[in-house]
Order: sequence, then structure tokens, then C-alpha cells
Amino acid sequence: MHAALIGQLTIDGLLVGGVYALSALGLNVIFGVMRIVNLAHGEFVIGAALLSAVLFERWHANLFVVLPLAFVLAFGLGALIQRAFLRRLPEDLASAEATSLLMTFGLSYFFVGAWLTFFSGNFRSVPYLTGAWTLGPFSIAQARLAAFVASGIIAVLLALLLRYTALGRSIRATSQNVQGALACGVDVERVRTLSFALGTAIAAASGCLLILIFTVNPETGANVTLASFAVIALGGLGNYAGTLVGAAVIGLAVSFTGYFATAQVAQAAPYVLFILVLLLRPAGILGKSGA
Amino acid sequence: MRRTRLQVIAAGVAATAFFFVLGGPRLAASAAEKPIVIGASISETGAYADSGKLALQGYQLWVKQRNAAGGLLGRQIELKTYDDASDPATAVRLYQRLIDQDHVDLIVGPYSSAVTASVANVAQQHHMPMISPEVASTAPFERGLTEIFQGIQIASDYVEGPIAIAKEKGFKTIAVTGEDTLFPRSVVAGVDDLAKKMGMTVVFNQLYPHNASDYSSIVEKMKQSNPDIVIAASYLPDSVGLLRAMKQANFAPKLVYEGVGPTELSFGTQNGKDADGVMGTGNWSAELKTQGNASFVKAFTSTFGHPPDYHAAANYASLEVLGEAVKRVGSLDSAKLRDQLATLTMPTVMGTYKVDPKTGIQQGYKSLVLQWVNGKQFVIYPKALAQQPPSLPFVSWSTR
Amino acid sequence: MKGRTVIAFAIVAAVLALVPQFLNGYARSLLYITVLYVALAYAWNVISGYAGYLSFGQVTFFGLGAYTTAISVTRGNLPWWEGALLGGVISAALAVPLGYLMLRLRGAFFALGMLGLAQTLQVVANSWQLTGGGSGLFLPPGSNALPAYYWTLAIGLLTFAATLFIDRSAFGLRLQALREDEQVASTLGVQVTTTKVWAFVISAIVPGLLGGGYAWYLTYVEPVSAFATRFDLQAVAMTILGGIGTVWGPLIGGVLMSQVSEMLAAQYPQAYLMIFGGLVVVLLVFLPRGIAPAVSAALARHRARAAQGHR
Amino acid sequence: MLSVRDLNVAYGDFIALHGVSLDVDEGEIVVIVGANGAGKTTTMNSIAGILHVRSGEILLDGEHLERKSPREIVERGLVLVPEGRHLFPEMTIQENLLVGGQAARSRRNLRVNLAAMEERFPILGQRRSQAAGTLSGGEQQMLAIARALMSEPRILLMDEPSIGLSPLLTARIFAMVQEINAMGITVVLVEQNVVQSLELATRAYVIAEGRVVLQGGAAEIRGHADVKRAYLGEA
Amino acid sequence: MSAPLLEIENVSRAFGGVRALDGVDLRVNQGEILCIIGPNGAGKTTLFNIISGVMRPSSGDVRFQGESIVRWSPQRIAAAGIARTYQIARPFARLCVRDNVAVAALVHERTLERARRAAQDVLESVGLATLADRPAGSLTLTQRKRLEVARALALRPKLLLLDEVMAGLTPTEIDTMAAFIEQLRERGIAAIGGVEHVMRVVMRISDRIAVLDFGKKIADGTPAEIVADSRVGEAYFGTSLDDVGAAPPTKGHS
Repeated sequence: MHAALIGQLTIDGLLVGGVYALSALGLNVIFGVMRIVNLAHGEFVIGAALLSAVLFERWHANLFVVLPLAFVLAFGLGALIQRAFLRRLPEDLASAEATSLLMTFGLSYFFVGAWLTFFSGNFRSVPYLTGAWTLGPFSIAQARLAAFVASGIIAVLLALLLRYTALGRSIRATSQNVQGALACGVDVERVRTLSFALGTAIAAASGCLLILIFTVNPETGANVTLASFAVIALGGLGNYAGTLVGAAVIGLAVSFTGYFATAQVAQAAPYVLFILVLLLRPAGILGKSGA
Repeated sequence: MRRTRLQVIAAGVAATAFFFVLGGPRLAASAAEKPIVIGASISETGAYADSGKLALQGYQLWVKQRNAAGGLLGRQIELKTYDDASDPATAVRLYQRLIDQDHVDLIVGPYSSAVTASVANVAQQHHMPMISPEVASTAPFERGLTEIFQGIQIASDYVEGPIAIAKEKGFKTIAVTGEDTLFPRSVVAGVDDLAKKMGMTVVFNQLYPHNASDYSSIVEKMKQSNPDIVIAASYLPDSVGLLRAMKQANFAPKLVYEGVGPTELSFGTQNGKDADGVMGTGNWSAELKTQGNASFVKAFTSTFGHPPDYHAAANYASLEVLGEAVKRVGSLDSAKLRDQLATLTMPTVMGTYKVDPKTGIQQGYKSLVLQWVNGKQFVIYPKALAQQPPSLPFVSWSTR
Repeated sequence: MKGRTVIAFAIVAAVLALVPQFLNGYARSLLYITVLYVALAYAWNVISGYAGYLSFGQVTFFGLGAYTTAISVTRGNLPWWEGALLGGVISAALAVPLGYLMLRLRGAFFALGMLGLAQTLQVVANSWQLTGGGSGLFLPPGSNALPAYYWTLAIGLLTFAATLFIDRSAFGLRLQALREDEQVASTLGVQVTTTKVWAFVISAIVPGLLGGGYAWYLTYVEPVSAFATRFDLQAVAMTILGGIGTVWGPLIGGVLMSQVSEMLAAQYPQAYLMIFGGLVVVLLVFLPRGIAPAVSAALARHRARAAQGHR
Repeated sequence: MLSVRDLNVAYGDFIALHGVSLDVDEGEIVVIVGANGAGKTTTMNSIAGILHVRSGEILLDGEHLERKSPREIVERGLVLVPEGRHLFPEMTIQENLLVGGQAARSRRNLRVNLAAMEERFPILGQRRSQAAGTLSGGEQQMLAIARALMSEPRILLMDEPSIGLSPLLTARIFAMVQEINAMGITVVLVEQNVVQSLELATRAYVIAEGRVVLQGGAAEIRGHADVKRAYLGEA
Repeated sequence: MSAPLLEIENVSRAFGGVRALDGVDLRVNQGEILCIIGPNGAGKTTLFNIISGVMRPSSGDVRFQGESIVRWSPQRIAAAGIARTYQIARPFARLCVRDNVAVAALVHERTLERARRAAQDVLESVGLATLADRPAGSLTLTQRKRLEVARALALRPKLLLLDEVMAGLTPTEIDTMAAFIEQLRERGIAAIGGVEHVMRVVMRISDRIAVLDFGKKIADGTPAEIVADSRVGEAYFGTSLDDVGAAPPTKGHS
């Protein structure tokens, strides 16, 4: 019985971890290319989550319609934000990093307000694939499995894009060495716009999957941002494979603390892990070493 | 150089002060033809937005009907509301604004316990009596405040029903959970004693935080404690989340009770068939044979295009009471109104309004247990008001 | 010069102390909130403006102060201002070890770490018996907002004086040096860690003290509103509007923004978040240094012209 | 072929180049020498479009480049091998080369050029799926040059290709510069290794404090007293 | 003979797998001028980082006036009398020139006012006094180099670490800087200069020269000894020093 319980908690944790991983991947792509820590990331996740909830309520639009739609919308929105604001970050304030932080902090609240206006403050969820499959002593929630599989597919597509296409190589080249990319004639401005757009679109995709599992409202974006950063902090900034490991750890931590401690502890688990990792590796998480 | 700057600052301070002074006292309305203004803040946005909107419509309907019937004291009535976004500090400022700036004649309560708890102090300071139609927890009333009155059933009554039903069926073990905020806490506060009295045992008792988004762990824990019945003191979003997590964990106890969440109509739309069998505590039902209830439901539905829920009913009833008190007093004198509200006993769509004159805690309204059966809500408790007997046990997920 | 500063300071303080006597409760409340936000913005400006460590979690100490006060009053039967004072002391005491830990982080990680800290404390408040969990704590209903106002005003004035001091002292110069380049500052003999921890403590003690007044004003403390990062958004927006890392920035930005925010909050509470957030973004593009430097530059030009005229 | 007129470049308030002018004819090897921080790299980066030019003209075959993006400049056949190589350390050697050959002008020959580079630099072929960061300094420099050649440049700007390399490797790099030139590619070379670079150059410019202080044939520059004094350590 | 001012003993430092410094020994005496020469990447800056406390060595010891300072913080080392400049000048861009120097002067002065006065004096001595109120970010490269030196001097050091202090200067300025460094000797300040090129000056001003190559010290001696060392020529210049026409030392310290 006890082993079965551990197994069940592990399954639950890993399946959720898949969605965390996707959200964190989006954040990681943006950081890699732009060196911007996007504090508004969670808001893009939540925006898409709420959109799919509303579309489901109104027209029973299912995931497979909403996800591509949200992806495209977010892609456009991301490109617009990069073109209109992030590209114009002034260089004379304390540092480029400070300015980008302040700007994305402002953006995050802008979108909290926007989602409150569009979607109201209601907590929403999508009652789609609400059942579970039984597998021996374990029950596997359909929604969780679907979200996990979809996350995996998107992550694999992203990996293929990064590895085997000219755009993907340009993105990686720019994130590894801007000067080098410029010297090779890579259109770095375009790569930045596309990367921010892509990161935002991935965030949106993860939002569409997250809402299958979680109940969210416009004000829960900050939690998602922090959880995604916790994943990256664990896995290594700019390290895509590490992201998966980090996400699994966060998923398991939430699942196990939720059971063995309290729901409150589970809620705090990503932050606490995040702070701990930061404190143990204050500079190290910028490094690409590790898993 | 420094002096110039300080002059600028001093001028700024003076200008700001001037702004405040000017913005402050306005000439009070003297003409009797002016409408009576009732002020309130409502959570149109924020965590409680869903219910807040229905609550507001309850107020609006009463004002509309009253005006059509000639108003109050021969004057028309105007409702002035702001959106407090479910934030206590904002609500406090808004009530001060309503009272000091907008010079409303009467106030009624906002939505949610947390907001009301802070606002009650403002009412007290300004000696403005206030009925709170949304605060089931008694804590805000036990602080020695003299101006607030509870316009809804008290929270600790809620679980009596489901436990009585469970007792009748011979269920023995209870798992208790709920959101860790003021109201749900008061709902489950007495559950241990009650269970003991009924010869049942609480095998699990743990709350989850506000803003929780994933309920799988807490459900897994409840499942492990293997209870006969689950009592969850939850609002709409968490009751939906909990139910879904129970389904995913393939956890089906014999009785599922989920606080106030299941009384909301969207509980049914969000859960579909999964809602069947779930119980909740209602303060009101469209089927209730209280005075004016049938016509209230009809008027509400035709005005807003959707049926009312208990928020709408409670807010509507509060204005019924306030209107009656004004009529009896014959003026807007707040001291007299206060005394009137403390002692008044009258029928409303919610039942009989009657409060403890010392604390303002509600004594008249009785709570109901509702159950979803085939996509509809039915009153199943107390027996005198029951539309049908409880449908038990809860059907296992695999056989639905 | 010094004497004149003191006199001007005293006059401003006296005016602000007397004004509420002529105001109704709502206007007092508004004045209180304005002074509160300006003081919070000043506190934020020390760690984020002068020391260059952007924090989106100073509300941690605000909530801590509010809770300390509520607990002292309800469980310790202390007068509220003693509780508020205690809140300041606890915030300062906690800020020292926290500062040593968190200030090892840089840039985004410090900012995120502080955000996470605020969330963590919110969870603690939510789950602890002492803090009343999610139900929060009720304070005895107060008679009116005046005591909270005077408390906040006094702390606000002290914070302003502290900023003046920082701007003109060796401590402030060291802070700015480490903001520009921490490593160089250290090789020039600046006690980098001590200096920035001090700045952090100042930025913590102020919200710690103010939180108590807020608890008294609201008469109710609960986790969500006590640790709302919106407080930090307000401080950020106000300081950027006025001028980050300047003496007058938080005042100018704070007074302007609280008026705007009050107008918006009553009718468009969600739009108000949009406008605050959007304003931060737009300001960073078009007026990144804020109003204060622009005003000083204009004043300097004016004075230069006047001086030429005299000659 | 390349003509730079009165180039001014600033970093914030700091002016890095004061009216630099250069001329490079087709087929030449032009070397730019000068002390650390004199403005050599700034000049190269400005020509390649990486730095924003405050004023002045950069003409390639009569076409203005000074407002063009780095990408547009590469497309016109002017390519920079930047100082410090600036490889993509976690991408494989082959991927580095592919990024180098991505320009529209050379894309259709991508595979051919890749094969050509692997043939010319056998080490790059042998280690094609190894991360670039694992190469030694000399190999990295070769990769940087090969990456630039992938876009079929007409004129190659090389910024300090011998930096940090042993004498032996430096000699190989210089030999390579001559080979590249022999392929018909015009070369502009920035070097601190004044003696050796002047040996293979046709003409030279000396830059100090953001200004061209001397220019002329390589031999002439070698003999110039000021240069000896400043850079060769002669009194 | 008195104990050396600074002793570096078997210091190594690795980054990842690369050894930036490999068992380096060095001594600097009171008032002595030591130049460390070596190509870019030879380990000069790493050595300066270790002496000034910005970096810890992987192994080995650094003693200043007989005390081990490898565990000291940079500010403690600075206050004890070791000042440094950075290869690429790093002014506090948004502070004025005077305040840039005043930060360092605060180590010895109690009040800001006095530190600013002391700073003004130092600025006088390096010829930046007229620029005292300008933001440091607006200085030219040469002025920034001077500001670096001014800040270091404001610490009233016993030992000055000058990282590539000649780099980017014109021949005339190099002469001025050389004269300045020689004058340090008279004031009893020892100096370690890291130099990549400008052999002419190195030969003239140094009491001793150490040569670093790929993290290893390959030679250490008087200028005359270094010129005579064929290994140095090979490693550093790819040819012997005679070929590049390095002048013999003008000062006979041998």
C-alpha cells in the first residue's frame, strides 16, 4: 500500500512536471537569446489558460483547437511587445538588466489588469478529460497524461527546430555569442523578436495544458513565473535538458509535500526550493554546467 | 538652490492639502426630492467576482422594484456601488468615500468576510448601521461592534445537515477539509464536537490555502484516510477542483459535501454529470416557500436573463429588511435605524430575519442542504422543506 | 543652509500634521494612503535606487510589521504602536541575516528571490496558528485613521530625512559606488557587504514600521492583502515616475500617482493595474530617469540664465 | 574597393574614433596596427556594421554601408572574423560552419562550401560533431576563419587572428592569410604582431587614440621611426 | 635585508580545466617596481585578481607584510595598503570624477567633506582636477586610465597593482605614465605593473621583470637578465628580443 502511494504521488508529480517544463522552456528560450528575465512570463501562461477556459465554456472548443490558436496569438503578442518595448530599452539606466527587470515587472501587472478586464477575476478550469485510467494500483488522470504528452510533443518539436533548422541554429548562435552571430550575418534583431515571440507562444501552449490540471485566475500568474524560475534555477539557465530535470523535481516536490506535509507547504515548495537553490548556487545557475 | 527646491515642495504640499480640503466637505443635499442614496462596494473583480456580480444584481433588483412602487419615504432610491476588487484596504477607502465624499444616506455590506471585517470598522466609526448579507462567519460580529448585522445564516450551522444525514445512513468516519480563510474555517470549526456528539469520528482534518490550484495531494491524503464521508468547506472554484481531483484519484466516498460551492449554478455547468450526488449548504433555494420568493425568482430571471442564486437572494433580503426598518423609523436617522435593525423580526425571501440584538448575529435564517441530482439542485434537508430524500450513497466514478 | 533646511522641514511637517484637522474621514484616509505610499517608495528607493538591488519583495516586511502588530495587540495586549515599533525591530533583526543571504544574489535573482520570499511569508502567515491562518487577525476597532496617519507621517518624514542623509553622506557615496561596480568598490576599500546590508535594513525597517499603522487602520490583517506585491508595484511605479535613485523622485512620483490611482481604483480597479503596469513600461521607454532629474535640469538652466542676467 | 571616410564612433560620451579614413584596393592585404585601445577593433566593428557609426562614410564598391545592418553587409561580401573569435561554443563545429554559410549569397552552395572547408581544414572535418568550445586556441581560430569563408566573402576583415597563439600557430595563421588572399579575397588585418604582419601586408595604417597617425606601404611603415618607437620598443 | 613587502608562493588558479596560473612564485620589496610581462592570456590579470582579493587562488599563499592575505576580503586588502587599477578602466560612470576618487579616500578620511578634499588633491596630482565635476562616464580613454590611478592613489597604498596601465596610451602619454611610475619609487610605493607591450618603457622603469607565459613564470630578474634570456624571447616574441630591437635597460640595477 505504501509503495503504491509513493508510486501514485510520483506519477502525479511527474505528469505535472511536464507542464512546468514546457513553461520553463519558453522562459529559457527568451533568456538564452535576449538575456532578459521575463517576469511577465506567468501572465502569458495564465492568459492562454483563461482564454481556453472561456472558449471551452462558450463553445466547448477543445484543446486541439485552442492550443494552436493561443500559440499563434501569443506569438504575435510576443513579437509586438519585443518590437514596441523591449527593443527600446534605454541603456542609460543603472544597467540593461535592471531596466529589463523593471519593464517586465510593469508588463506583468499590465497583463494581470488586462486579464482581469477580459476574463474577470473568477477562478476557472476546463472540465475536459476529467476522468482517470486505472493501471494496477495507480490511477492516471487523463488530463494530466494528456498535458504531459502534449508538453512532450511540443518540447520535442522545439528541440528539432533548434537543432535542425537555420532559424534554430541562428537562435542558438545568438544565445551563445551575439558578436559571433552578428559577424556571421545573422539578423540578430529578427532572431530576438522571433525568440521572444516563440517563448511567449510556448508559454501560451503550456497555459492551455495547465488549465486541464489547475484552477487559475488572473492573479495566479506570479506563482507560475516563480515556479518556472524554480525549474530553471534547478536545471540551469540556458540548459534545456536540465529544465526537464528541474521540472520533475518541482513536480515531485509539490506532489510529495502536498501529501506528507500540508497543502500550504506544497504551495510554498517551489519558492522555497527556488530560494534555496539560489542561495546554494548564487552565481552557478548562470553557468551551463550541471545536468 | 536648496531654498528654491523647498519652496517648490512647500507649494506642492500646500496645493495637495488644498485639494483635500476642497475635495472634502461638499454641501449636503437638503432637498427632500433628492433620491435616497444607498452605497456599497462589491467585488466585481478579484477572487470573488462571480458571486459578487450576482450579489450586486440582488441589490439592483430590489432598488428597481422599490422605485417602481414609489420609492422610500416618498423619495426615489439610488444605488451607488464601487468595485473593491476583493481587497480590504480598497473597500475601506471606498466606504469612507461613499460616506464622506458621496454622502450616501444608507450603506449595505460588501461581499466576502475579509472585506466586511475591515469595512465594519468604518461603519462603526461613522455610526452607519450596515447589514452584511454575505458574512456567514460570526467572528466579525464578536468584536463589540454595534452597527453591523448579519444578513445570512451563520457558518457553524452548515455542517449540521450533512452530518445528520450521514448519521441516519450509519456512516461513521469523516474527512474534513476546506479553504483556510475566515468563512470556511468557521464552517468546519465545530465539526469535531458535532461528530463526537453523533458518535462519528473525524479521520482527517486539514485545510488548504486560498489560491490553491492543485488539489490532487490533499485528495490523495483524504483517500488514504478512507473515510465514509467527505466534508469540504469550499467555495465554487475549490469545490470544482476538489471534485475533479477526486474523480482523477478514483476516490468516491459514500457522501460528498462541498460547502457553498455546489449551491452555485455554475457548479453544475462546470462539472456536468460529475456533479451528481454532491451536496452543499444553501441558504436559499428557488423552491423555498418564503414570502415573495416565487415572484422574486421570476422578476430576477426576467430582469437579468438568468436565475438568481443565494447571493442575490441574501442581498435582496437585506434591502428588504433595511427598507422595512426605514419605513418603520420614518426617517434616515441612523441611531433609530440601528435600534430598529437590532430588534426587527420580519419575513424575507430568505426566511425570517431576526438577529441577536447584542451582536447582530443572525438567528432567524435557517440553512438548507442541497443535492445535485441529474443535473439539478434539490433541497434535501431539513426534512420539513425537503423536495426529495437524499440520494445516497455517492455513485462510484467507474459506474457512472 | 543647514538651519534653513531644518526650518523648511519643520514647516512641511507641521502643515502635514495640521491638515487632517480640516478634512473628512475619506480625505484623511486618502492623505494617509498617499503618505504611506510615498514612505514605502522612499524605502524602496534606498535598496533599489541607491544600492541598485531591485527588490520586488519589500512587502515582506510590510506584512511582517502588520502581523507583528496584530499579534502584539490581540495576543499580547500591547498598545498598537508598541506592536508597530516591535514590527520595525523584528523587520530590522530579520533583515540582517536575510540581507547577508539574499544580497549574495544579483540582478534578476535578487529580485526574484525577494518576490519568492514575500510569497513564502504569505504562505507562512496562511498556515500558522499564531497568525490566525487564512482567517487572519482582528484588531479592536479603532476610533479613526488619525493615529495611523500620524504614525505614518512621522516615519515618512524620518525616511525622507534618511534619504537626504544618504544622498549627502559617505554612506550614500559608498552605496552608489557599489551600485555602479561592486567589485571595483570593494577593491577601493568599500565594505561592500556591510554597506548593502545596511541599505537593506533601512529598506526593511521602514515598511516594518508602516505595516503596524496599516494593521491599525484596517483593523484586520489577513495574508493575501498583507503580502500583496502590489505594494511593491506602487513603490516601483512611483519611484520611476519621480526619478529612481533621487531625493525627490519618490515624493513627486508618489503624490502624483496616489491621486491618479485613487481616481482609478474607485471605478476601474482592474484597469488601474493595467495603467500602473503600463505606465512603468512607457516611462522606461520615454522618461527612464523620471521627472525629478528633468525638473532639476530645468531649474539649473533657469538659474544659469538668471545668473547671466545679473551679470 | 573599400573606402572609409572620416569615421566617427562614440560609446556614450566617450569618443572612440575621430575621423578615421582608410582605403583598401581589390586583392590587397592591408594591415592596421596600433596599441591596445587605440581604436582598431572599433574600426573593424564599425565597418562590419556591428557598431553604430556617429558620422562618416563607409563605401564598398561605391555603395554606402554605414547605415546597413551586419546582415546586409555580409550579403554584400564583406565578412568579419572578430577579435576573440566569438564562436558558438556549445554548437558543433559543423553547426558553426552552417551558421557562417547561412547568408543568402552562399546558401545554395552550403554543402559544397562545407565540404571544401572540411577539406581545407581537415581537423574541422574530423571533429565535425564535437562542440566548438572543446577545440584548442589555434583550432578555434581556424574554425572562426572557416566560418567566415563559408559565406564566400570578397573582402575579409580579420581582427587579431594571432591573439593568444604560440609562435608556431601564429605563423600558420599568417600563412593562411596569404592563402586566402591568393584565392582572390581582399584582406584587412588588425594585428598587434606588428613585425610579422607588416611582412605579409601590402599597405598599412597606424592608429592611435582613434586617429590614423600614419599610412603607407608596409615596408615604408616598417622603417618609420615613430612606429619603431611606439610599437617596436626602440628608443 | 628586510622582509619582502609581498610574497607570492606557489600560487595556482584553474578555471574549469584550464590553469590560468600554475605554481607562480613572486616577491616584491618595499618601494620596488616589478613589471610582469607576458602576452594576453598569460595570467597577469588573474594574478592581480588574486593579490587584490577579488579571486581566491586554487592553491598557494599570498603574504603581505608577512601576513597571509588569501582569505582577506578585497576591502580589507585595500585598506591594508594594496591598491589596484583595472585593465579596462571601470569608472563609476554616473558619479562625478571627484566622488569616484572620494570613495577610495573614505578609507582614511572620516567625513565625506574631507574625503572630497583629499580626492581633489589626488586629482590635482594626476592632472584631472579641472574635470572633477564631470560624470566619470564622459572621460576619454586616457582620462579614465588616469582616474583609475587616482582612485588607487587615494587609498594611500604601499603597493600599487597597475594592470596594463600603458595600454592604449600614445607614446607621449606612455612617457608621462612612466615618469609617474618612477616617481612612485621615490614616494616609497612599490608597484607591480602588468605589461603586454611597450618594452622600451618596461626596460627603463623596472627594478625587476617577471615573465609569465601560459600561467607559468618562465623568468624573473633584472631587465638585463631578461633580455639575455633566450627562453623569454622565444615564448613571448616568437623570436629573440634582439630581433625586435628591444633596447637594453637604461638604468643599471644589475
